[in-house]
Amino acid sequence: MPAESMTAAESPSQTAPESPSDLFAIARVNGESITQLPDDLYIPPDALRVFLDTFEGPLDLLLYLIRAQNLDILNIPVAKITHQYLAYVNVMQAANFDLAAEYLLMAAWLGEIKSRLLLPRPASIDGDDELDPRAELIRRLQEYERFKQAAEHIDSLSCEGRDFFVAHAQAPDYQRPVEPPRVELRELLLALQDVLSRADLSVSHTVSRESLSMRERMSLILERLSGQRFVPFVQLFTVEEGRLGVVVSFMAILELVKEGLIDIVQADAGADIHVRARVGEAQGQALDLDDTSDERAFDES
Amino acid sequence: MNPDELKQIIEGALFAAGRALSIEQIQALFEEAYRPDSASIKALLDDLYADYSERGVELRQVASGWRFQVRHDVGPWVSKLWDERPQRYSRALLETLALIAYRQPITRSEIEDIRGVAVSTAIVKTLLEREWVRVAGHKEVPGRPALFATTRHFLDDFNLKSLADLPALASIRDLAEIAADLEAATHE
Amino acid sequence: MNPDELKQIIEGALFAAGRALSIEQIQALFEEAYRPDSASIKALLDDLYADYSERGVELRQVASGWRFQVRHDVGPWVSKLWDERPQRYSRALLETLALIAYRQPITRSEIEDIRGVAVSTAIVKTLLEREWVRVAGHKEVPGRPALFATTRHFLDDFNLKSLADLPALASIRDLAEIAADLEAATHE
Repeated sequence: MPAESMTAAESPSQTAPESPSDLFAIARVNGESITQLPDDLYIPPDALRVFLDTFEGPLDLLLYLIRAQNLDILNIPVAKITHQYLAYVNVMQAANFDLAAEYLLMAAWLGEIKSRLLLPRPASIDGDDELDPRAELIRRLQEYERFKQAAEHIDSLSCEGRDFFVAHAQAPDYQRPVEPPRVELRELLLALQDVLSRADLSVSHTVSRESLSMRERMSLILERLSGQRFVPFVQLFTVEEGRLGVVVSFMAILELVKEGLIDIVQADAGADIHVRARVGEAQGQALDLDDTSDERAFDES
Repeated sequence: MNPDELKQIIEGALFAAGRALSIEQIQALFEEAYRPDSASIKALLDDLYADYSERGVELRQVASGWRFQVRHDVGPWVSKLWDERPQRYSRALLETLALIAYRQPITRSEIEDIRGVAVSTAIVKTLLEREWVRVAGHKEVPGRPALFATTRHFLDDFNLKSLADLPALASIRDLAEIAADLEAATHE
Repeated sequence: MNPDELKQIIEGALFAAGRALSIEQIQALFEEAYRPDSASIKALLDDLYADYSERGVELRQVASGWRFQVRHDVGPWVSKLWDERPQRYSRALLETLALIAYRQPITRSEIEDIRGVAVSTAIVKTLLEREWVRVAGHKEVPGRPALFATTRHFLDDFNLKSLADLPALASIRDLAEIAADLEAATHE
């Protein structure tokens, strides 16, 4: 610890601490331990806080000291700077601030540089001089200073919301129709493959190419029957489709009958046959849209 | 300060605010000694209104004052700025649609039997709204459940002439191959 | 669509966005079939620039595209719209930002090495929230620390077209030179 240390707390005590309270003493005045800063201290604690906040760290404090002394950064008198630096650190400590570890580290580093400068340097064998211990400190100071300047420059730039403003106007209240997702047939088939592999359909649910067109025809016939009560049987066939089309329609009608979806009515033998969809007492109540199944229509992505 | 400078300040303030400013709020921008009276501000607002009569934004008076707003008829383009990324349909929806396509007419509980899980209302609703699926009738069993079938719109959207163009289920073994064929066919 | 309508759409979009739009972003407002080429859009932007040469707002090109901003010389009046004086940023934040701007990509501990003091989490958070800084990746060292870089938004907010618009860092004398000087000094 340097002899020039400026506060009483850091100067080597002549006497060993006598009571536990001495351990927390920041000064001894007339043999009495002072553990709290007097309120009328000429530097109010708040001012010290401001002082500490003024520096952005140990390098910033060192730069300040060097500048305050108008010293050449390349020729720092390490001993002098070390003493001043420690004096500041001691002032901060005396004010009970939690000293950032960085400041103490810097103090230790300065001490190390000073001690190495005091020691005689061993003559080099290979002609490679040992680097001056101050060189690394200078490099870091220079490096820090250039970014400190860069920061000042950025602060001087005009900044949006402070120095200039982006112009904007109320957006139009136009509601864009939401584009529904596009689906490729490939996706549909992949989905189907999943169902098929889950529910082994090979036995009970085999659907062939033919039955698919029959299924389509079943839907079409149901649709045609939905509006009217009775439709003449013959109107369900389109002659232009040819034999195959007629067969498909016929099979579709038979399947609809089998599934109980339509009724075929003939008033008398030889009379026209009529077909109608089976109509219950109420329409549409089966499309129950009130359940709370949690399966989603959309992926969350 | 001349009227042109005054107008530029009002114009800049209205655009910087991005909301309506009242005449009092505009007056408050100026030191008291140089504060224009409300009549001059009103006159300059009228000027600005005329300046922007043929532009993509317009000056409008609303309850709380004057504001610039984007002209309504460019809305369809401008609103694209906030387009959300298109969503994707869930696997559950695609499975339901595939089953309706292959097994129509089919009830919801029949779909559930095959899929092994319940079909949510949201999915049915989405398919109906998308007009890929319609209610083709009701099955005469207790509850009269709706029978779902695909629509012409579904065929159009999937580039199919008829359901018969869908690959037969029996042949869905090498699906990747089929999908590739289909893609080649639709891109011809 | 005639050029006047096109210009109104671009104008409306720029004002509605309230941020810079690139030519690609402007093109994306139009359906593919009616999409103007970038040269036509550039020509209309030049038109708009001229239209606004005498107004309270001006069209400016910044890093991420074109935007309307309030003319600089009406700024003092316009800033009165907001009661609080716009905040000044702390030196700690500005130094951190400077290091990220000049040394990107850079980790937090590399910043701390140069500044000689810890970088607070609050500062990093502020920079990320302001969208001036983003995590550009992770350094492949133990702990995989985040690598920070500046954003286009940072350039926009400081009216820079590119990082090259920042002034060059002060020169630093190299170590050998310093060592030689020191050598000379200590042997005097």
